[in-house]
Amino acid sequence: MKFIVKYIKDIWGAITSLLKGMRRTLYYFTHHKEIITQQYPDNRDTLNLPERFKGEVVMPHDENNEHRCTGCQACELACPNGTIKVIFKNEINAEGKKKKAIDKLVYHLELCTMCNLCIEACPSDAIKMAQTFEHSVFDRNQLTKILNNPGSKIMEGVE
Amino acid sequence: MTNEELKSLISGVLPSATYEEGTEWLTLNMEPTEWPEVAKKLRSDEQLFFDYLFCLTCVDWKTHLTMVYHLSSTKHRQTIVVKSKLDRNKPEIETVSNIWRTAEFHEREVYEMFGVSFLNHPDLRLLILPDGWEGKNPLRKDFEDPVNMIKL
Amino acid sequence: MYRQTDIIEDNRDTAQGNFVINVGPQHPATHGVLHLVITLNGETIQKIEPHLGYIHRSIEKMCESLSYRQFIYVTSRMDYLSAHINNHACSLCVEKGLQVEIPPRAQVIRVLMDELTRIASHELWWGAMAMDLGAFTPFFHAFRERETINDIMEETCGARLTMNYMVPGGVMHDIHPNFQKRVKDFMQLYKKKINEYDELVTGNVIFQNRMKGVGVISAEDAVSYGCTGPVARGSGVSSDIRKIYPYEIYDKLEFDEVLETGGDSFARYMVRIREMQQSIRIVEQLIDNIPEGDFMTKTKAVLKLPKGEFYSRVETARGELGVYIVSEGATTPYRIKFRSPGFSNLSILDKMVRGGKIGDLIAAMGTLDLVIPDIDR
Amino acid sequence: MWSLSHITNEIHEWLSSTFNPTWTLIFEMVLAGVAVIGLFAVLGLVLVIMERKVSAWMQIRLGPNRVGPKGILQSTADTIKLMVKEGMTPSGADKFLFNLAPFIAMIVAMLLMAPLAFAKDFQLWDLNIGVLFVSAISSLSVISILMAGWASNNKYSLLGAMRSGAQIVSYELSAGLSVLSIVVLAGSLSVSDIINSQADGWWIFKGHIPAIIAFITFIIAVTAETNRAPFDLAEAESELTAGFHTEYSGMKFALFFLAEYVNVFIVCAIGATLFLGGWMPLHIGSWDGFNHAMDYIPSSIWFFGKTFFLIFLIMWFRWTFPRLRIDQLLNLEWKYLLPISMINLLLITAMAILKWHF
Repeated sequence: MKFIVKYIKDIWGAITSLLKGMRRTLYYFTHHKEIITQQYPDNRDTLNLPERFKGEVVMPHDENNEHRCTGCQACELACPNGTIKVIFKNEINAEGKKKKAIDKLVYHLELCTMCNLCIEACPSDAIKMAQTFEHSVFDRNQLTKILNNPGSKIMEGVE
Repeated sequence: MTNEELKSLISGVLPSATYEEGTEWLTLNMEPTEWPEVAKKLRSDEQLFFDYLFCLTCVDWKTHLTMVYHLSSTKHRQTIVVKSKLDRNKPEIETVSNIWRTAEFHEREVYEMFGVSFLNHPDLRLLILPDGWEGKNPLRKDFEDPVNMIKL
Repeated sequence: MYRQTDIIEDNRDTAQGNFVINVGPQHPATHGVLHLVITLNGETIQKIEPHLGYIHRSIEKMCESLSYRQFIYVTSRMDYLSAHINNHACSLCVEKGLQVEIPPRAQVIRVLMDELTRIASHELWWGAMAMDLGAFTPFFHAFRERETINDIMEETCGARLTMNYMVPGGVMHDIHPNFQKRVKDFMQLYKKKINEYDELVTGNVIFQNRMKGVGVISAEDAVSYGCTGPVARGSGVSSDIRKIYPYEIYDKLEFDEVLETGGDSFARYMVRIREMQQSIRIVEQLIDNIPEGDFMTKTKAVLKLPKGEFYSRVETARGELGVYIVSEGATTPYRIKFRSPGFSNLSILDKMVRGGKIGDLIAAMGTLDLVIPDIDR
Repeated sequence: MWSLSHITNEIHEWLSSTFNPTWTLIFEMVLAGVAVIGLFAVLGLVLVIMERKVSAWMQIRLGPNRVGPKGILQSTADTIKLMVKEGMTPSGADKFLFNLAPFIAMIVAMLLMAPLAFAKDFQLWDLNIGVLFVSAISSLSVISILMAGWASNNKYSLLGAMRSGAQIVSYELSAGLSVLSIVVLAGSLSVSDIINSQADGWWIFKGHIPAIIAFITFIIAVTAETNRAPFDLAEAESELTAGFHTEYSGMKFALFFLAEYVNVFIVCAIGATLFLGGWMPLHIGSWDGFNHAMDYIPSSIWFFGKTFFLIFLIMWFRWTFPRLRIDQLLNLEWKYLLPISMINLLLITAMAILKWHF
């Protein structure tokens, strides 16, 4: 007798536990407001990435095509992967003195791990992280970028 | 338990042990030949009862290899480090996988990474490296791999 | 020099009427490139042999050529589900060597991030566990909550998975102004949803039958095999580093070490479920009490650890992570060893499922919560 | 009133008046065959998209929504993809059996359509042992699975096939017993007689609790018989990667896939016929006004409505429950379902003899 009571109790417990789960899935089946899918390429315009998002390293330029990079190579040293290479040129400034300035700041996006160490290392805030994330290209060479604009020069007063 | 108390306790059990100074945890040095005896004592002594081997590794000092065992007790909560110098050309040490079963995997890792052969290990073969790996030990300091290692 | 593959053994096994199947390196239940060679007799498992190394990147060797600031980002790639905690362990170890104290604000932020990571990691495990057992729906439900945490992380740390947020000396940024509010919102959501987990999975009779009595680990075995984290605690072994060897401010916090005595898959399952609630408890205590002040101590531009050996232990979502740095006084570590929880936990797999069915293997392996990059490093 | 039987009658009359009886029969057979294949394809497409939508909504997702309006052409696109895909045969496989297996699966599913009554007087073959025919043929589906699993020369496939063999053979019993309980109540094996016996109410209502128990057993047993989760051990994605059809690709895989869905449709149609009155509208005893109102809804809508409700039920199971282990699966059958359905059959027999049902 005890056995039969236990048998029936087992079945009853099993069925109620299963019904609980089914109630939960039925709730979601009927409540479409709970759907959390983001329709990514369609919602590109409304996509808000937080300002700290680490997408790629960029060098901001002002309206006079001037940047803040002194070419101190702190970023190059800080980078664990050799992502950044600074190439120098000699420039003659207003007083006619020779001055070392950056020619190209080469950035290999394909090597970058977005660790943010270069940004932390930069003493003059010349580089920052951009919020772009759609990096795929058809040719790998396009991932090697030159961060300073052509013809740009260093901003006044940045040492 | 402080390191000093532990030291006196271990000295009672293992009178021949030598210690390193200035370390966070009590550090024992011993010869590879004594290791199985020492390990058994450390594990079985009621006062010590080091039943948990939480780290087993090796360091390549270019002149010799050092096996490093980090032991801890789940009963008394004390920790010690045991070190043993091995000959770099023919590194051999007794396995402890019969005392602490976790050593079986860790010793296999050290075996392929440093080339230390563990005597009487039940299943000493490659775990991580691919089959057909030729006798180079990746974590030794003189290891060079021109294809996969890119020097910056 | 090395003993070669086990083809000979395989032949011996098949002669006895057994047969060998390869689970992995690509298999839905291994959650990565784990390769298990399983000897079966019918459906009964005779032997399991893990073959590792499919994504071994030799992080330990890599770290030997990276400076103390640089090597931290690599560790995010070990156990990518608790990237914060890995970074934390490395930062702790470097700080131990440098003998710097980090400001209280940074400590609180670190602990908060750790606990949120732990919830996110267990959340993912919960979904994947249910999926291993054939229920697909919980996976998506788990991701709903996990996504909220990822969004919070993204806002403060700038990345969702490999944050590189904890650095020697503190944390990289201060918390985002929205952080506190969003964490509170998340906790509201989470408390509402936690009952659903019980309805959908925990209370389900099929689930319980699949989990109970499967993959039993005795307390002695758990210690001997070096199991840590929920795997050991499911067998009643107290192994929570946060309690035993407290780091940061864990000794000042109120939380319980979750212990279950069953030792089976269900016990390990319950440990993780209850651990999520303990993490919520910790977050609740801290979220309104973040002290003001610096989030970073000033450290030198180039870090140099003194000659010696440093070891730090932290509790990740999977168990004890040990970072062992041998320094020769240079700017790079001489030798670095990561004692990863997954590697030790994996070693007990053979012992715990021998004699079970293939279905048991999946149920038991799921509760080990293996992350393959953590095993392969 | 407009109904499907009018159309068939008109076609029959037109054919009879144009051709001699032999040709009429041949044309009608060809028409029926084309109709079955057409229904087969349409059902496959509809059920796949239905499953994907049901699962998506239960999993708080949107589901397919790119191909066609609201994604309803997704399964068509998938079919086209599968058709142009290369149908590979592994080198170690038994080529003949390997290629034969998907067709057997499909033929079995097609045969099962014969005795189904889709609407009033709309049935391919009203044979007098209709229910027995269905039980007999549906057990053949295990042959195709065993064949596929063995011929693939893959250990995963073999394991899946062996599991499936044990499973289908055992669950056949309780499915048969619960079908039998309705046969006892209706007093006939013919599908049309069973439906007609429900003119004053469906068996699930007329048969008190034993009929409900029989219905639940039936649903569980047929879920297992069609290898659907939580009894999908033959496929068991997380254990055996894809079970018996691991090595299949392209159209051969599609045929297995299609056969699975059509099998689900057929067992649900049988369930609807036996327990929910088939095409019979909802009638309650002697409430003539109500019964009359219900008759205005076409009988084919009743049939498909009931069937799709049962299909939804089976999909609902799939997206809620975890999978059983092989020994638990057999335990469930031999320790729970079989004894229960045996006792239940006794109760129903007693009820039928004593005329206790409505």
